[in-house]
Amino acid sequence: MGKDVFEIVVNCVKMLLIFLVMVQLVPILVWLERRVSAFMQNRFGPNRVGPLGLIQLLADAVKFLFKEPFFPEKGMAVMYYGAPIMALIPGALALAAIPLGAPFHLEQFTWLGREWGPYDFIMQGYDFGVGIVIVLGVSSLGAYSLLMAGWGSSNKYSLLGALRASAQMVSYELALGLSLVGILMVFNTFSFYDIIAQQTGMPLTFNFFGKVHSIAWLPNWGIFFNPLGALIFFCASFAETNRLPFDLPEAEGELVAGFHTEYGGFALLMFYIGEYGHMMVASALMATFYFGGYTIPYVANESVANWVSSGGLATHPNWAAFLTSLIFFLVFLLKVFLFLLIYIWVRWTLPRFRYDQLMDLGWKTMLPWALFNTVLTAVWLAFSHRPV
Amino acid sequence: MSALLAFLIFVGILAGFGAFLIILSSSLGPRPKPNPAKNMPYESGVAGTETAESRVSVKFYLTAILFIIFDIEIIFMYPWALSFMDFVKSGQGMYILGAMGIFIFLFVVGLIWEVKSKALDWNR
Amino acid sequence: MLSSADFLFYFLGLVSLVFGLGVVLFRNPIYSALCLVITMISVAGIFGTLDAWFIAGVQLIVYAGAVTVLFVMVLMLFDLKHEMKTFSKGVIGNGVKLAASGVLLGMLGTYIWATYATEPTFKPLPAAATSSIKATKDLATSLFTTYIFSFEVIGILLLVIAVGAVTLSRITGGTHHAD
Amino acid sequence: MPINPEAWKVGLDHYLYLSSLLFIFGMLGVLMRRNVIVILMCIELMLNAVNISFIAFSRYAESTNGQVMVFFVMTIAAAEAAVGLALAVTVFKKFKEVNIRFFEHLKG
Repeated sequence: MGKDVFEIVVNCVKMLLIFLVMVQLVPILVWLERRVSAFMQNRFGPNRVGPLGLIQLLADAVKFLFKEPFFPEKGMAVMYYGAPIMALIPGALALAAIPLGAPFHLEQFTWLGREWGPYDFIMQGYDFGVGIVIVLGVSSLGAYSLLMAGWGSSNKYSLLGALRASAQMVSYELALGLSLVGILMVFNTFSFYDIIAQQTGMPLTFNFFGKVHSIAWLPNWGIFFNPLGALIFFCASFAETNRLPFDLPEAEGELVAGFHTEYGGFALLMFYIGEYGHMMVASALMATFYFGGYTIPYVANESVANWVSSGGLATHPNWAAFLTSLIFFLVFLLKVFLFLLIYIWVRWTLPRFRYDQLMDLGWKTMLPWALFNTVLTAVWLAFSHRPV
Repeated sequence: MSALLAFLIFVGILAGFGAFLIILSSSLGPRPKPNPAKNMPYESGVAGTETAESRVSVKFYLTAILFIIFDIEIIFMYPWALSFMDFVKSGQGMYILGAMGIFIFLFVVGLIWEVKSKALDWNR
Repeated sequence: MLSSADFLFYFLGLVSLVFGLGVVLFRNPIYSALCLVITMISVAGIFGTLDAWFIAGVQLIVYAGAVTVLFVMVLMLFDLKHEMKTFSKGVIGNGVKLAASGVLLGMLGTYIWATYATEPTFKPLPAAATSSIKATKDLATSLFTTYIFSFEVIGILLLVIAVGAVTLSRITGGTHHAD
Repeated sequence: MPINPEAWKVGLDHYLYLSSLLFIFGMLGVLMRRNVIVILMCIELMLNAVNISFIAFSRYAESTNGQVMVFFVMTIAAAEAAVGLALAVTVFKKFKEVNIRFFEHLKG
């Protein structure tokens, strides 16, 4: 975790901050969802409690806390109470593995009468070299919270809902995994930092069958190298998070609320935190792979650093370094919010799939198209980067 | 190594936070007043006839089996994606394309057979 | 003092052994399936302590995220009320089995004790490869150069299983009814 | 003979002890349990123990052959689990009971 006390403390604080980012973003997202859906349906949405209804979510959370604790008759305690905890874990673990901002370097500085050596911090929970494989592995654990909830509440229909939801989540994981193979081939690396480094600054340049073309007015983002993969990844991530138009397991008549029918109080809220966590992970991956991560499209990272230090904002170079990575963090947050907005927007526009249509779409259209995209990228790369 | 330590500490924080929330929410509310009608699993008003473990359509496990098989084929594509450009740049582009072509051909044959054998059809 | 790498190994090893034993000892198969999930995750962690990050990720995706989900799903589909007795009966049979594993454990125990009573040949961990990306690239290139043949055989094997598992689940044969 | 105080420093043989212990637990499970699914789970446990020793040897011998071998062991293990469970389901459908004793009736 670090060489000396300062680094360990900062790493632990960073860990807590990332966890708080996820837990605090959920109320904002729920508020945003209710406001945006209200706006779309030409009504107001929560605006009574606090300015613009922002405190509404705090009121809901407190109300949820004081509900009567309910335990189904023949339910299994370990599974019933374990499911909400298991719902929290995969989303947060995956989010902490994705870089939220540029790493920054602190020179030697004196503080509290002691000399603190130079440090290198990354705006990220923990950095495994092969980031994407760990993120996919951890987010594939999400199916267990559904199965445990369905089985623990010993209700026949919630078990059916849980099986349907996990079968859907499992089969769309295939398309999710396969759609990333194309973009990984283009970037030729697994680590997030190399991927983002290859997408910074210069306008779009690509090698098409030997000749290098460059389009000045397009940024060098991943989506232009692999548009089909981006589309499949984004649609499959809808199904991963059980959001509309793929939320059939929670919507059918007799399934009522699917796997979390028997839950009330804060456990229900924890399932929502899990769902929004998966949504944030999918939007963060979308932004990192296809839209240049935390970098500003045409501006190289160094020019942002120079702008901050020259702008007189920060006197000490350490503060300048910290401020530049803060700017990158805000840019990344803006991109993630754009995708979250699209999630909410799609929820209130598209009708819901029937279950066999939903499974057919997953197995018979998304998977073949993702495979086609992989083969297409392979052939294009093989013929254009040939050593002539 | 320190990344793994951070990972485990984070799992500890999450599990602790979740358990704290569960304990808090079950201790704060009014004392649970068990009453038979409320404790029955919610079947939208209809009295449940059998317990949860009764017969449920066995179609789901077939999806899980096929998921495992195709997931492994995708896992084999990750190292291919990583070393693809190195092979192409060192002049072995056709070799790697051929090797993976056979693998993807088998993948497609398996997928087509699954579709044709109606293993994945949900008649509901 | 215990360095962080050693602590990680002992912690993950303990978790995987305890929950590995849980898989065997739990009467209700659903709880043993959940213990299997935790064992798989801790084994992925042990791969992490050995700097094999790509294999740890693949272990999480394949084992923890696919195979054990199939186990839990199939267990949920079965009617578990009248579960037969979980452990095999028969005094002689059990006696032989327990004796065999007792002998194995004994051999392992004496071996550990014998080596560590004298001077252990402690081989320090060699320096990790430059970066985990480079290590994964070496793995990938060796997979496609020296092991290309077995890679294709694995492709054929997966096709055979895809066909086999589906036809297996459709046979309605069987000669006798339940005795 | 006192145990050497330096023994707790983790070396290659610590990984081998862990993997052999896990293997013995898996073997015990396969021998003792009667439910087919739990037997398949214990086989997965034994295969994981083998994977740990593969990776430990590949790490200390600084070669990637061990990791490629783990790749193939994982494929075989997943294939074995898939086919084994398909068999178990057919037995369950036929005899409403999942017990290793019924497997010899499965012909045709």
